[in-house]
Amino acid sequence: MLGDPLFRNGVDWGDFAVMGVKVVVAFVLLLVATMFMVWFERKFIADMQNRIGPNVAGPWGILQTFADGVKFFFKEDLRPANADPLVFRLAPYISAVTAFLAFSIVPIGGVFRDGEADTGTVTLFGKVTYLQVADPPIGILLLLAVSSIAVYGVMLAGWSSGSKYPLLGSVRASAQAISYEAALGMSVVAVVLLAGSLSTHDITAGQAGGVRTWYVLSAGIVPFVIFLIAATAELNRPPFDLVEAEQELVGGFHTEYSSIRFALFFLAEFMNVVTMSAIMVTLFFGGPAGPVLFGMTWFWPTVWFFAKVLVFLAMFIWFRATLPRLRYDQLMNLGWKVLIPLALGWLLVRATILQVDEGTIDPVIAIIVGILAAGACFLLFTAALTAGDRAYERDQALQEQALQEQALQERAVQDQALQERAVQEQAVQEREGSR
Amino acid sequence: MSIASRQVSARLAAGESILRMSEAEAEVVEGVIDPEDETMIMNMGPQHPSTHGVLRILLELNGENVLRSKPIIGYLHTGMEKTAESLTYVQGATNVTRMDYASPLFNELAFSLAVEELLGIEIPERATWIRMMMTELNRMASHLLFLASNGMDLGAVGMMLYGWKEREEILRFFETVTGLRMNHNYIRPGGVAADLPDGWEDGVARILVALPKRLEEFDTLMTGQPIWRDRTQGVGLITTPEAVALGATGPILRSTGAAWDLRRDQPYLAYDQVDFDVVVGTYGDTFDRYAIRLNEIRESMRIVEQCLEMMPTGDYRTQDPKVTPPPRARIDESMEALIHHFKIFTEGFHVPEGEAYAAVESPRGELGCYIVSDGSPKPLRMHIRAPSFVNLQTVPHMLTGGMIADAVAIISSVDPIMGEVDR
Amino acid sequence: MGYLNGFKVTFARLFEDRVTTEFPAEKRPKPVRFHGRHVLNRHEDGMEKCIGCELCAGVCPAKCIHVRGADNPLDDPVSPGERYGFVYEINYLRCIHCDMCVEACPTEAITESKILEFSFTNRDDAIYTKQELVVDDEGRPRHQPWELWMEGEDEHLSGWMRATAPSGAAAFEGRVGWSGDLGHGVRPPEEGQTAADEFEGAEETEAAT
Amino acid sequence: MSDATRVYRSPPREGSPVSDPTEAPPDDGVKITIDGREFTAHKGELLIAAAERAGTYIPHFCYHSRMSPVGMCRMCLVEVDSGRGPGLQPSCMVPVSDGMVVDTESETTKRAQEGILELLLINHPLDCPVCDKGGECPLQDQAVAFGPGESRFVEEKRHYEKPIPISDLVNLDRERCILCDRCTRFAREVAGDPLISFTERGNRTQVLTFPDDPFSSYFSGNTVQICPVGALTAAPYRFRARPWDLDQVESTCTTCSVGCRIAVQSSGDQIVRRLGVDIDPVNHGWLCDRGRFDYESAYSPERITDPLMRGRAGDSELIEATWPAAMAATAETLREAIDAHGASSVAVLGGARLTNEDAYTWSKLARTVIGTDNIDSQLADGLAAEMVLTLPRATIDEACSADTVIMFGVDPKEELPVLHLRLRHAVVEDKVPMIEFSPVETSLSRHCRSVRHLPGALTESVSELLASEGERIGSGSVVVVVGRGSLAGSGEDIEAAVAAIRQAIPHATFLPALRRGNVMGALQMGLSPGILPGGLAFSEADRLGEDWAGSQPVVSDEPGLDAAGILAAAAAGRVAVLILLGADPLADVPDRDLAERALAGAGTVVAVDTHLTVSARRAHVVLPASGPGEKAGTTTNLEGRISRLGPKVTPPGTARPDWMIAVELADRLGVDMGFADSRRIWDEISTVVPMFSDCPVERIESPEAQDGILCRPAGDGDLRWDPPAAVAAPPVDAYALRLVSSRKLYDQATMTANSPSLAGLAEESRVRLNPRELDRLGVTDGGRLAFVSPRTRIIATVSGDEKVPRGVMAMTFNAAGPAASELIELGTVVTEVRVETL
Repeated sequence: MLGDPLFRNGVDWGDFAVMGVKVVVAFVLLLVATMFMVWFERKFIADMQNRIGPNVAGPWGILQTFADGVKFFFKEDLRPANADPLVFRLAPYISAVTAFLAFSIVPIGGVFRDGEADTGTVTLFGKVTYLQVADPPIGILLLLAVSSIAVYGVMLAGWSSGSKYPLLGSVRASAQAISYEAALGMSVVAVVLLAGSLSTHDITAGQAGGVRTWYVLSAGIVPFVIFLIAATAELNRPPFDLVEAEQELVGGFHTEYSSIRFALFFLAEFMNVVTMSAIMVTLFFGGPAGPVLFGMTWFWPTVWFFAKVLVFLAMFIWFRATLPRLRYDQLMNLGWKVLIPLALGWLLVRATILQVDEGTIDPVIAIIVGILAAGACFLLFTAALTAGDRAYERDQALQEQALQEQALQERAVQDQALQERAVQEQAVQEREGSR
Repeated sequence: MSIASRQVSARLAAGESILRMSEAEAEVVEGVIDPEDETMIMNMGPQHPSTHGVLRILLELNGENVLRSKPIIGYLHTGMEKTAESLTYVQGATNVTRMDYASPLFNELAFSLAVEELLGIEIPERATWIRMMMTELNRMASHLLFLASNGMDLGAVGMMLYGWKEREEILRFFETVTGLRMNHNYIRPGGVAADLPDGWEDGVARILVALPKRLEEFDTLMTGQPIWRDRTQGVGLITTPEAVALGATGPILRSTGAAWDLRRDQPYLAYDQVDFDVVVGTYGDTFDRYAIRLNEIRESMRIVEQCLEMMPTGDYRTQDPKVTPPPRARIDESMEALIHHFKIFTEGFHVPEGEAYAAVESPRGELGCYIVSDGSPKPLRMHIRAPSFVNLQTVPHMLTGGMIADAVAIISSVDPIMGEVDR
Repeated sequence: MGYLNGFKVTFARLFEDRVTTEFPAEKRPKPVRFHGRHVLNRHEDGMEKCIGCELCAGVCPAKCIHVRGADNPLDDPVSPGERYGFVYEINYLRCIHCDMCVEACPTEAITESKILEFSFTNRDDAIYTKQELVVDDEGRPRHQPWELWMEGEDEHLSGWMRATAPSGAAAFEGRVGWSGDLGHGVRPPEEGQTAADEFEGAEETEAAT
Repeated sequence: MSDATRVYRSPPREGSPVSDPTEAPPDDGVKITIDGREFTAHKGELLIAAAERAGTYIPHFCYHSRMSPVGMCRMCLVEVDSGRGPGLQPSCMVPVSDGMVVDTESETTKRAQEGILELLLINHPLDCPVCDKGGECPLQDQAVAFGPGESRFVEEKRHYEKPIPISDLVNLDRERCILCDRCTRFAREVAGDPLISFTERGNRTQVLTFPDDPFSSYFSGNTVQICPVGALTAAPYRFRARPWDLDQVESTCTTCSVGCRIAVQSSGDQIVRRLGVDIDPVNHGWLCDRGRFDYESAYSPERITDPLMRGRAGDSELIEATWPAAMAATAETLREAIDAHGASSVAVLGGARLTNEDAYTWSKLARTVIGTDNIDSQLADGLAAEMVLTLPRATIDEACSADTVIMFGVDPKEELPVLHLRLRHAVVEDKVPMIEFSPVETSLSRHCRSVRHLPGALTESVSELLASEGERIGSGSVVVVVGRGSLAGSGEDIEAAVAAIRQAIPHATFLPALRRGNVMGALQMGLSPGILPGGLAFSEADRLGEDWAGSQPVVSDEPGLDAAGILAAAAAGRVAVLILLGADPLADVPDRDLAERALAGAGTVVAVDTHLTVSARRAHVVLPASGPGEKAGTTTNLEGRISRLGPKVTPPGTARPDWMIAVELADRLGVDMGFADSRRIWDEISTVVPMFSDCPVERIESPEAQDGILCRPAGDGDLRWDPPAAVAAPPVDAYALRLVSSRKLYDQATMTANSPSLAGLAEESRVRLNPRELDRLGVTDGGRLAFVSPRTRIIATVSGDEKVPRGVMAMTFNAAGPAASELIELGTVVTEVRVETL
């Protein structure tokens, strides 16, 4: 609750040095993790598809990402004639920089002990510090803010390309970001509620009491599920990869990008996957928590942390291997009509339970009020859902009516025409008869 | 507002789309659509991952919604029908097989049946059964390819590779029989090019044993997948009268509930001697078309099983020396054999004057071959009624009112092979 | 839970064998009938089997074969008989590997090898001349620098047609049509066309012919 | 319609022109029933021919409509019911009779056909893959169409040595022969060279030549074309191509002026074969070997592919140059010459190799752009242009059906071989009376009334005949075949004889037997001094329109120099630029000495030619022209029949058509002739020249033109031919021999000498004398003698020949070795040669 102990006793050059090391290590670690992720995704999905995957660059193809990166460097950097030059160049950097920023608040190690005041520290060069680059008191808000900014990268890229497919991609991106940001934030609030802090360090510390205290369980499974879905959408990972949808938008926002600029998007995307996995581990799975097996006490938490991250990385890949892509409207429906109400509702429920636990509210009243509130919500919700449909039905009815009138009119016209013809024919016959 | 425009607007407003939209009507539609709504014209293809080659569709979009569309073809035009006029009937199969490259044997079959009708020759029983078995296997391969590409188009990358993998098993069997994975030149006028190789029963049996389990998996992965159903059910609707009016055949027509299958309704080969069901849908949507193809694989397997049991012995090519080259062993002994060998391979055999149309039920619908002969060894004119080409006409109708993602699903469900569309 | 069943399918695949082969390092075995790059065979005594009759060029639907015959020099004949293939070229940019040439060849001069792994960097390489097509003294195809040959791939050069092809007469089943000359050896005839009990009769028919 | 999209007829396999089935049934027709359909046939027509006209094909091998039926192959057996019940009869031997019922599709007929084919194939070797006929072989075709499909024959086949060359051009493979008698019949009946026939009997019957007597006929190639199997194959075509890679166009042979219709076939953009196309008015499907095989010359190393130029510094070598450089140099030289010495210092020699369009363009270039009239397409070795253009002309058909044919000055077998075939057929088969005047015996002498005369005494001899029999002959139609046989005397003798005949028999028509390919076309296009296109005189220039009327030399009435005049002027140094238009004066002008001096004396010599001839080697600028089969256009045969040439292959190197060279020259001289292709040129010809006004491009391109369109000068123009008064030959000098020098089919002519297959057939130069003359001189066959004329003295080999009368020496013109032209002086009536023993 006191922030990074590094800065507690004033700031000296040693602190700067430690900070510097942490930044560099975090940067390198993220970069390596990203490269690993790219390789891992290809290798893992290949396994799921009875294939081999990359196997030429380095042992088991592990240097594949590196090779790709080198290739990207030497490709021609193309810019469409219609593109907005400044924004077109800026967009990839927005994506990449924000991807780096989010990772800085993730504690990737440190032995957290339940109840200890200043837990989760390690000693580096004689300095006691957290194994995270920064631990701002508003950590979670920072995360949400940064991930919102990340959308700008995608959106601006699509808009500035001056091309139709990217434009559609960027429209999808903004809509998707707005829809899922809310659910994402809402699901985190449940965790914040329990931790009582926005600091990631504190949240991690709050889960130090064994698996039972992990928020995935203590907050109920629901916030985690919502967070997982929303995060997938936020990351534009399948089945929510509408923004780039190869089969529909030919790559979406990055259709027109090539060379290193494309590589930046590519990097940012995978970096975000790693970051988001790390945050999920932090928020719901106790961060670096895990048993220390032998020796090197500070080492094991980091191992556990990355092991947990790996599980999530695998999960994202598994999603991709299994699920078809949602349609735009279905994505919206899922976000607005399911995830947000659910997150809201669950927040109320969890908050109530918390209050009951703390004894502030009588459980009976809570249950009664809860049921009433839930009922009201349900009615409102149903009404909201069907309102649109009813409007549709009314339209349908009106159109059918119009169509019927139309048909009647037509028939009248036809009848008239037939009659006229009959009269004419009769006249003709008469004339022939008279001849 | 003229009557025409009111008709059009009423039909549009009713969510009904228009089967064919003439330019005049299109103008009317433009009148109907609010000019304040900024619509966007977008070219989907000819270079697009989901247009199955080089189909180009002009989409008029309102946001993501498709207002109207117009398929444009011709990007893969290779003049194969014209080429056919300069190839002998002996060489002909090498040409037609390339049209619908996903189901080459059907092209060869339709061509051969038409030529045989002109020649008035009977095909040995074994040849007929070999043809039936091979084309049914080909139908399975083609449908597996559809499952793969359909999965891919809807974002299920896993499905793509699973489909391809199973198809590959069948293609490998083809390779042992014909020497080539695709474009086999195997079914020829007069029979088939070669007998089934030693051990063919095992090869077929292996496919028949392995595939059902896989189909179960696909069912789990796709059919039972709610996202999948959401994406396909109610998308790209078409009714029986519309499908008939547009000339659609095959899975598109059957998805509307019309049980029309040439194998059953105009039996060719020995389809009247095997047991199989015609799979039909109910709603005429993308899901039905998917499900029909999935289940047709099962029906094809039934037919192949019966072929395996009932495969007769005997010649695999007609023994008419004027059509079939002599046995290789004879050309060193018999003058007649040598002359016929020489003439059949250089000049080809002469086909009596006349015209013939032969149709088969290809995986995409009615594949017909129409040949006019002037008595020479080359067709005077050959026309292929390509199901992909005709089925493509249903696309604008099905697209209207959907979204871009639906467009991809619908095009995929039509399963057009552009090589066949453009010929 | 329809959402989750699919995950089981993909997960189960993790434990299945991989079907991909590591292509340049290993090739999957080619079937007997495979249509590969052509070879021009020679007789046991080293003479070329090709007599330059141009039947292959005549039947080729892709018009990729160019043959010119010439009078066989009496003192140093290239092939038995009056005529020999003076020029023999196949343009592999056009070849569709339909094997009609193999079927048409009256002397079994042209057959196909089992290799299809060759790629060129210029059009000249794509046109194989007689020099490149004709088998070497041991009856094996000559290897070009741009071809990827593997152990044993240059052994079975016989055409894909079964022994009695292309007539398909059951009476000729089991009769070896391909001679046992250098290059590919006698191929055992395949079976299956006639039932076992009919086979005896088939042999009688053959004897009668 | 472009040249490439023309509709071509395939060469006739059976040699029978398909007559029009819609032709009205003859009045004396015979009604027969073929396969249930009524048909009216000509009386006496063979059943097989009648059936073909009725549209029912009866398979056959031996039957050929241009030869007598023999019934050898039995393939044409059909079931015929002539009232005595149906029975199998060979349809090629049975004339139609009234009420005949024929069934060509009955079971019996089919069984007969199958049986015959199986029989024919018993001894046929398994040669198809190596046989040249494979793919276009009637035996194969019939076997596939009518045969049983399998053979029961398992015994050993007949074996012969194969192939044996029976002549330099033809190989015989007796194993393949089906004994149809076509080749032997052709040699006997049509060619009159019965050098090939059946020998032995029964199973050993075979076609063979006589020992030590090769099948050296001028027409041997035809046997290859009509052979229904691959027994006779052409050596030049051996293994060259296959029917399926042949591409063909129909064209006209320009080797001589008969204008045989041919099919030019190419493979891989090289001409590999020529076949005769059967057209009724001209060649009946036959070709001479020279016309058939001299396409080879297009690929000789002597062929010029790029322009050649001599360096400015005197006698330097001819080196390759670019077109622009060569054309610029030529145009510059021309301009300089015109400026310095006037337009008449330019002379154009030759043009008989050209197409009509080429000739017209060059004629127009010379007359209207350069402004000279010194232009002659004949090299002093032909007939007077005025005579040729004003005489009433006969066709070949008319000649072959005339009541009397008078022929002099030419041995058609040597010079116009297919005309020989036609005339021979007329004389031998149709018994047309023919009177021939010749100093030596010719190939037709045996079959007709042949009158010997001394060289220079033709007019006397003709007048004698006319005096005694003129009235009788004149009572019927008379066709006179006139040529320039001997180059040793001037043509005036012939002119005088023609004039005598015209006087005696005014209705006689004439067939000018000029030799060179398109000499008639060249003359009609005005490549002759004083004659404008269409045989118009200068006074009629305004009939040709503005382009012509306003031009300089046309206004002057003075005709320019003819070939002899040009050469003389050049020798005298009065010709600044001499353009050789496919002419080789050193080889072809009878007076070699004059030609030598002319080439040396001319300022600049420009040769436009296909091959580097002896004269072209002496030129300063050599421009490559495209040859036969390489260019489009039209040609005119000796009758005046205009037919189209089919371009088949691209010319080698940068060679281009002659008209294109003329157009570019004109362009560089400042005149745009406005011609972009040969079609455009003919368009102008047919608009401008009155003679061709009814022959527009559309007609030339119509199927009608396949038989050629007859276009003859009306003869009502101002052009006049003034025949010389009877030429008095000098009295016979008992010590001298009178020289007769005529051409042989194979000589040192450019195309022949450059065709490898034909070059070897040309004989060495040799003097033929009567054997008694040899005895008198004390030499034997093959001995050598010296011959002295006023010009020079040469030593030549001699041989005895009964065909040469005493007092006459015959010497082949333009043969390898001592040249006859060295002895001849242009302009003398007879060349008298004294003999010296060595």
